[in-house]
Amino acid sequence: MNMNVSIAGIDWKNPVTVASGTFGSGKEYSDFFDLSLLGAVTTKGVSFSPWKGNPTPRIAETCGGVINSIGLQNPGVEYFLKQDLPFLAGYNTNVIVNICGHTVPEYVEVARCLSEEEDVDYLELNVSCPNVSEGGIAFGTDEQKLKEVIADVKRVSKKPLIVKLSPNVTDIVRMAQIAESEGADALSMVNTFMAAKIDVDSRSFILANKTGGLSGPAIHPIVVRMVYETARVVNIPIIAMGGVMSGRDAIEFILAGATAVAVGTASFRYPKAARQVIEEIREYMFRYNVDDIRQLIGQVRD
Amino acid sequence: MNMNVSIAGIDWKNPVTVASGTFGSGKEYSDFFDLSLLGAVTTKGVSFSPWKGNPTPRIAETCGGVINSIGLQNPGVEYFLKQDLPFLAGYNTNVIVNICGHTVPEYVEVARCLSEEEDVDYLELNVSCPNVSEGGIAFGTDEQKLKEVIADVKRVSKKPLIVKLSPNVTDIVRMAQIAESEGADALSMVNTFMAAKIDVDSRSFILANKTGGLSGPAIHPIVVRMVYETARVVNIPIIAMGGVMSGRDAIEFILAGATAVAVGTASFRYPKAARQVIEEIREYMFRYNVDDIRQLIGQVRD
Amino acid sequence: MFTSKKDYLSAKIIDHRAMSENVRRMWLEAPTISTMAVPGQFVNIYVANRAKILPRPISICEIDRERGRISLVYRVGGEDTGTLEISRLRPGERLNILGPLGNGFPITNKSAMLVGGGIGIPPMYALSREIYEIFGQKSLCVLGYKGEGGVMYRDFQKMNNVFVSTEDGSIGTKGTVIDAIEAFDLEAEIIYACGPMPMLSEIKKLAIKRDVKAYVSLDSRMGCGVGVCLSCTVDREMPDPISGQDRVRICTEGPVFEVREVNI
Amino acid sequence: MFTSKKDYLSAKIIDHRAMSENVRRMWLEAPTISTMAVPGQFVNIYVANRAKILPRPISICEIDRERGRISLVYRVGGEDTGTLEISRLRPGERLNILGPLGNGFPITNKSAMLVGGGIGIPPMYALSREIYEIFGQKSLCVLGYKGEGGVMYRDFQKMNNVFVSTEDGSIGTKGTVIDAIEAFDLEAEIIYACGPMPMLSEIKKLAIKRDVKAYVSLDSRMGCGVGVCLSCTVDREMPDPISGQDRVRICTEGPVFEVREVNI
Ligand SMILES: Cc1cc2nc3c(=O)[nH]c(=O)nc-3n(C[C@H](O)[C@H](O)[C@H](O)COP(=O)(O)OP(=O)(O)OC[C@H]3O[C@@H](n4cnc5c(N)ncnc54)[C@H](O)[C@@H]3O)c2cc1C
Ligand SMILES: Cc1cc2nc3c(=O)[nH]c(=O)nc-3n(C[C@H](O)[C@H](O)[C@H](O)COP(=O)(O)OP(=O)(O)OC[C@H]3O[C@@H](n4cnc5c(N)ncnc54)[C@H](O)[C@@H]3O)c2cc1C
Ligand SMILES: Cc1cc2nc3c(=O)[nH]c(=O)nc-3n(C[C@H](O)[C@H](O)[C@H](O)COP(=O)(O)O)c2cc1C
Ligand SMILES: Cc1cc2nc3c(=O)[nH]c(=O)nc-3n(C[C@H](O)[C@H](O)[C@H](O)COP(=O)(O)O)c2cc1C
Ligand code: FES
Ligand code: FES
Repeated sequence: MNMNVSIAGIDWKNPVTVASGTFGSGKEYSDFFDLSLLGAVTTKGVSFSPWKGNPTPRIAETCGGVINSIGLQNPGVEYFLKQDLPFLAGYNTNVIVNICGHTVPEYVEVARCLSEEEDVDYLELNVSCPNVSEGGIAFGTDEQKLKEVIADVKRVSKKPLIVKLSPNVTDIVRMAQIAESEGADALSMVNTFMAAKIDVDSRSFILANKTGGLSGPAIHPIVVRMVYETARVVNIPIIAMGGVMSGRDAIEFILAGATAVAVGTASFRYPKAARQVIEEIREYMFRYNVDDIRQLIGQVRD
Repeated sequence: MNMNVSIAGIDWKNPVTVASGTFGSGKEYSDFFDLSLLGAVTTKGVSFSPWKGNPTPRIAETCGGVINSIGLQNPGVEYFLKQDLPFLAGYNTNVIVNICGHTVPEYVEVARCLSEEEDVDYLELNVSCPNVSEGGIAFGTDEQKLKEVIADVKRVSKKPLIVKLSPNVTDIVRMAQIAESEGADALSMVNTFMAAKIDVDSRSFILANKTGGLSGPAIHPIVVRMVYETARVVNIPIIAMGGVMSGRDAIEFILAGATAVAVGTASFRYPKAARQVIEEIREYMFRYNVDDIRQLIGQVRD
Repeated sequence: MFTSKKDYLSAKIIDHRAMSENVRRMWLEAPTISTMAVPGQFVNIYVANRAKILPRPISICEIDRERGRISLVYRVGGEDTGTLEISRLRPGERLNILGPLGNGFPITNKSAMLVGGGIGIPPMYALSREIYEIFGQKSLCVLGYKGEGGVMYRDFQKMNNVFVSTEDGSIGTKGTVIDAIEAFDLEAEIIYACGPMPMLSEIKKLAIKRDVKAYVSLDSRMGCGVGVCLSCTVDREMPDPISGQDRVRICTEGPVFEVREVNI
Repeated sequence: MFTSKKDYLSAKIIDHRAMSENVRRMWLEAPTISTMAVPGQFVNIYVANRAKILPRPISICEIDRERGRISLVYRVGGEDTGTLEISRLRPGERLNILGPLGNGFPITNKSAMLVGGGIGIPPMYALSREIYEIFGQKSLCVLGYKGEGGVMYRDFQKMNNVFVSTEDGSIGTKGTVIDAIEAFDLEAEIIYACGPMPMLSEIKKLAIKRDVKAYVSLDSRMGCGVGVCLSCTVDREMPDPISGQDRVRICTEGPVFEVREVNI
């Protein structure tokens, strides 16, 4: 049975990674299972200089969902290279480094640093960061800004570039096409949906930042639709994420056209969620006699 | 204790209506409670000529959500006026008639017919209908088309016009502003989110139409954010809908800035859901000594 | 004042046990429903978990009007299904239900053939009992199973002449219910059927060929079960002469239709 | 091979009962956790309902190492909360938990004052027992309640000198724990505290004024409980001398901090 997939010319032993920001730098969950079991590990967002993130509370629960406003707290790329990357390099898996910036030059700087590192396999461009030059509007919701940041990062990146799309747009297929034509080697779909929760007893937002990003099974059906629509028109592979809690959720994405999936919020509920998803995909393949996972990609009946 | 609100100059005895398409024409649920208890009744979508709707299956369940692709099956405005409206007129409540069309002239025709009717209190413009002249793209996701349909309907409508926004846009605040400037008297926020569900056993979409609209508690936090952002910039009242299952969900919308709320999918789970939401709002007001519901509108702490 | 003919209640579970590996029978205390219900009607079951919003429509299998109880026989789905959650409830616990819903089978004293396939078998049981109780008449019952271990076989035998088909041929005629009907040349003046859609289509052909009435109970994914959402509509063969409508709601005008009315 | 010091398990509920109207104590069979845990650590509880994704962090209240059990004392929230669902579980049923998490209180043989406010009281109980068992020493315990019917009061009295404050003055000193500390001029060489943030800020002031160490357990909304999500971070007073980090994770570097380390 083959679970191997290939993304931008690099082999994954199976189509499962973890979603940026839900797996720390990998250390913590390495207590629970062998990271070498994963197709790839995706790190939390790394920026050039350290970011403090948003005030707390930073997380809230909704029906089938989680809203977070971590605000990309991270100690910066230098710390990452010293403390986190060497740890990940010890595992037999691919390393996707998620990168963020407040301005295009910030993105470019961090991409340049990471490009020099042998142990980095891909850069994942998080375009949902607040664009400070444009008053906080995310790069990922503006066609022009999206083009610019991809083009500039692509120019310096020596690693395959995965562009992580924001779902908060009218036409995600168009954003995907822009990413493809600017040179993205793959797409991550999607980041979180802008949302808010109010505590009616105190009449205040639960998150200190008021709004945050919704993830979890609540969004899964919206993302299935987005992946399906996008996979039909782009020619680069899609890594799908949004509420993958089980192997079946992952298979839905793959049938819709994703080449791989990421397990995010599910890890908060069960530390071994990503490993379990891999096992459940294997069980599914076994039950239905699928001997190559690639036979499932995009194979939902039309 | 006052639960009265006023929308476009018409009084509602409380801020609760039902969401279009989830309450039929009112007859069915009138078996369960007195429709006169509602602030308003909202009918299913009415088009000029009869629409057949989409093939079945038309409904699917997701975690905290429901996807539907009814496709606006309805017997047309003539039937509505003969069979449904007289029934609703027998209740002491406001009647909001949800209207749809495949082309701008179709919208205009149905609006014109309904405008003549004394028993119609509002028209609610559903801009999520597939725009056949533009290849199925919904009116509500294209700024230019949105302007056009509102302006044209507004010209013939003798009733206050509620514009029901689609959430499938990058910037809903902008759509709301367009609606306001084209003369909308109120906003309904929001219609469903485009989504899909795949049955991994049969490898086919559950809905015959493949995609459909996601409603229910899964989307509530996204809509809370949209209502909050919009209420701060528009000066017309907002009727909020999306996953109101309880009085607390309704209060969240009101604190975020909605003047009223609609109960939709919740009725499928509990036929008296709308009545229960009214009771729970009343309990909340009682517990916190709120003697006028209007003291809560937009009052989330900033 | 607002007395609906549909009762929404939190019904106490009286008994709940497995009939086969993945089929369970549940007896519920539901006095009003048991008084009002007729065979072929169904109830909505609501899963306690708030994230599972839609009702599970389940046919009424037995109606014990004296003790105010109804039984439901249902198939337990796989991982993460609502019926799996329901299957874990124990006697004494409660379940929210709404019913009776839909129209039910029209009963006559004609000689009847009841055809059930798979999980379409339970609703035929209520019907066969009703026919027996009202007209003292045994029905011809044709039950189609996948293989051995099919449910309710013995229950039916008490008051019916029972024929069985199995896909694997382990008991009865190998093949479908239609194969059994043909093998034994079974005849009746009226047919009632519930089962998978291909079976119902075959019943339609048979009824037309034999020129007898056939009432079939249709399945559909449902949103509300009470007629408001239009999730469950099916094409009529001809528009309704009065309303002009060309689609009908399975939950309200059905689930039982004379086969010639609907486009199946 | 991958032996975590954190055990994820489906723990059997041994006992589960109300301590007051909305506070419950639950004993769980959790041998590995009971062996590893120290007072001040917590466990993640996962709600069975899949729509409630996040863990509920609950402090370990009692550790019965001999029988491999731990107890949790928790407040049951209102409508639709996870703790309400948890409160319905019966002995014999199981609950998914992960623990022990966090650092716990550092124990010394100094004379200790344990301050608990509201639902911050249970974790202090484990601590007071541990101090008593290890050093044979009674602690000064100051417990702050809303009013009468406060939980665990009697448990504490067995091995401690207990002082109580109530908001309504129904028992003990009227006011806060700080009022009780001042009223009775309570002194100790080390302070431990758990309770609402305003109380902890007051403890911080007191500790600085009196120049004693004070270890406080901080509350936070948590995403993971194991250090990956950064939901729970709090500002350090000074950046960590080694890593240079200016925020720490309550779930991992905490929940217990010496008050001078954190900006509260
Ligand atoms: C009128 C009527 C009577 C029925 N009577 C019976 C009966 O007596 N015994 C029995 O076992 N089954 C019966 N069914 C089918 C039963 O409703 C489904 O098997 C059940 O809803 C599946 O729910 P789940 O929780 O297992 O699946 P899930 O996958 O959790 O269901 C998700 C959603 O899909 C719907 N759904 C999934 N499969 C079906 C289906 N085959 N038909 C309709 N809805 C479906 C569910 O209602 C729910 O809304 C009947 C259906 C109808 C329409
Ligand atoms: C280290 C630590 C130890 C704790 N120990 C105890 C204890 O021993 N006993 C006890 O009763 N409580 C304790 N709490 C608080 C407890 O975690 C919350 O009361 C509980 O999570 C609320 O869950 P719910 O299901 O009632 O509320 P819901 O409203 O259903 O919770 C929704 C989400 O918000 C979170 N949440 C809500 N309120 C709080 C809060 N006050 N603190 C943290 N998260 C919250 C929940 O964890 C969940 O993720 C502790 C908290 C922490 C951080
Ligand atoms: C706590 C948290 C932190 C996240 N941080 C990042 C991040 O740093 N960079 C990024 O691109 N996405 C981030 N995300 C988004 C996830 O990577 C993922 O796109 C999203 O959560 C949807 O997947 P899920 O539903 O499986 O969690 C974060 C999500 C969560 C819940
Ligand atoms: C079955 C169904 C049918 C609907 N039909 C209509 C419709 O005819 N016109 C319309 O504007 N919205 C329609 N909607 C959208 C609802 O009115 C509402 O905007 C949406 O469901 C969100 O609210 P809820 O989560 O409370 O259901 C429909 C929704 C459902 C579930
Ligand atoms: S299920 Fe809603 S109309 Fe039939
Ligand atoms: S709760 Fe996730 S890092 Fe602390």
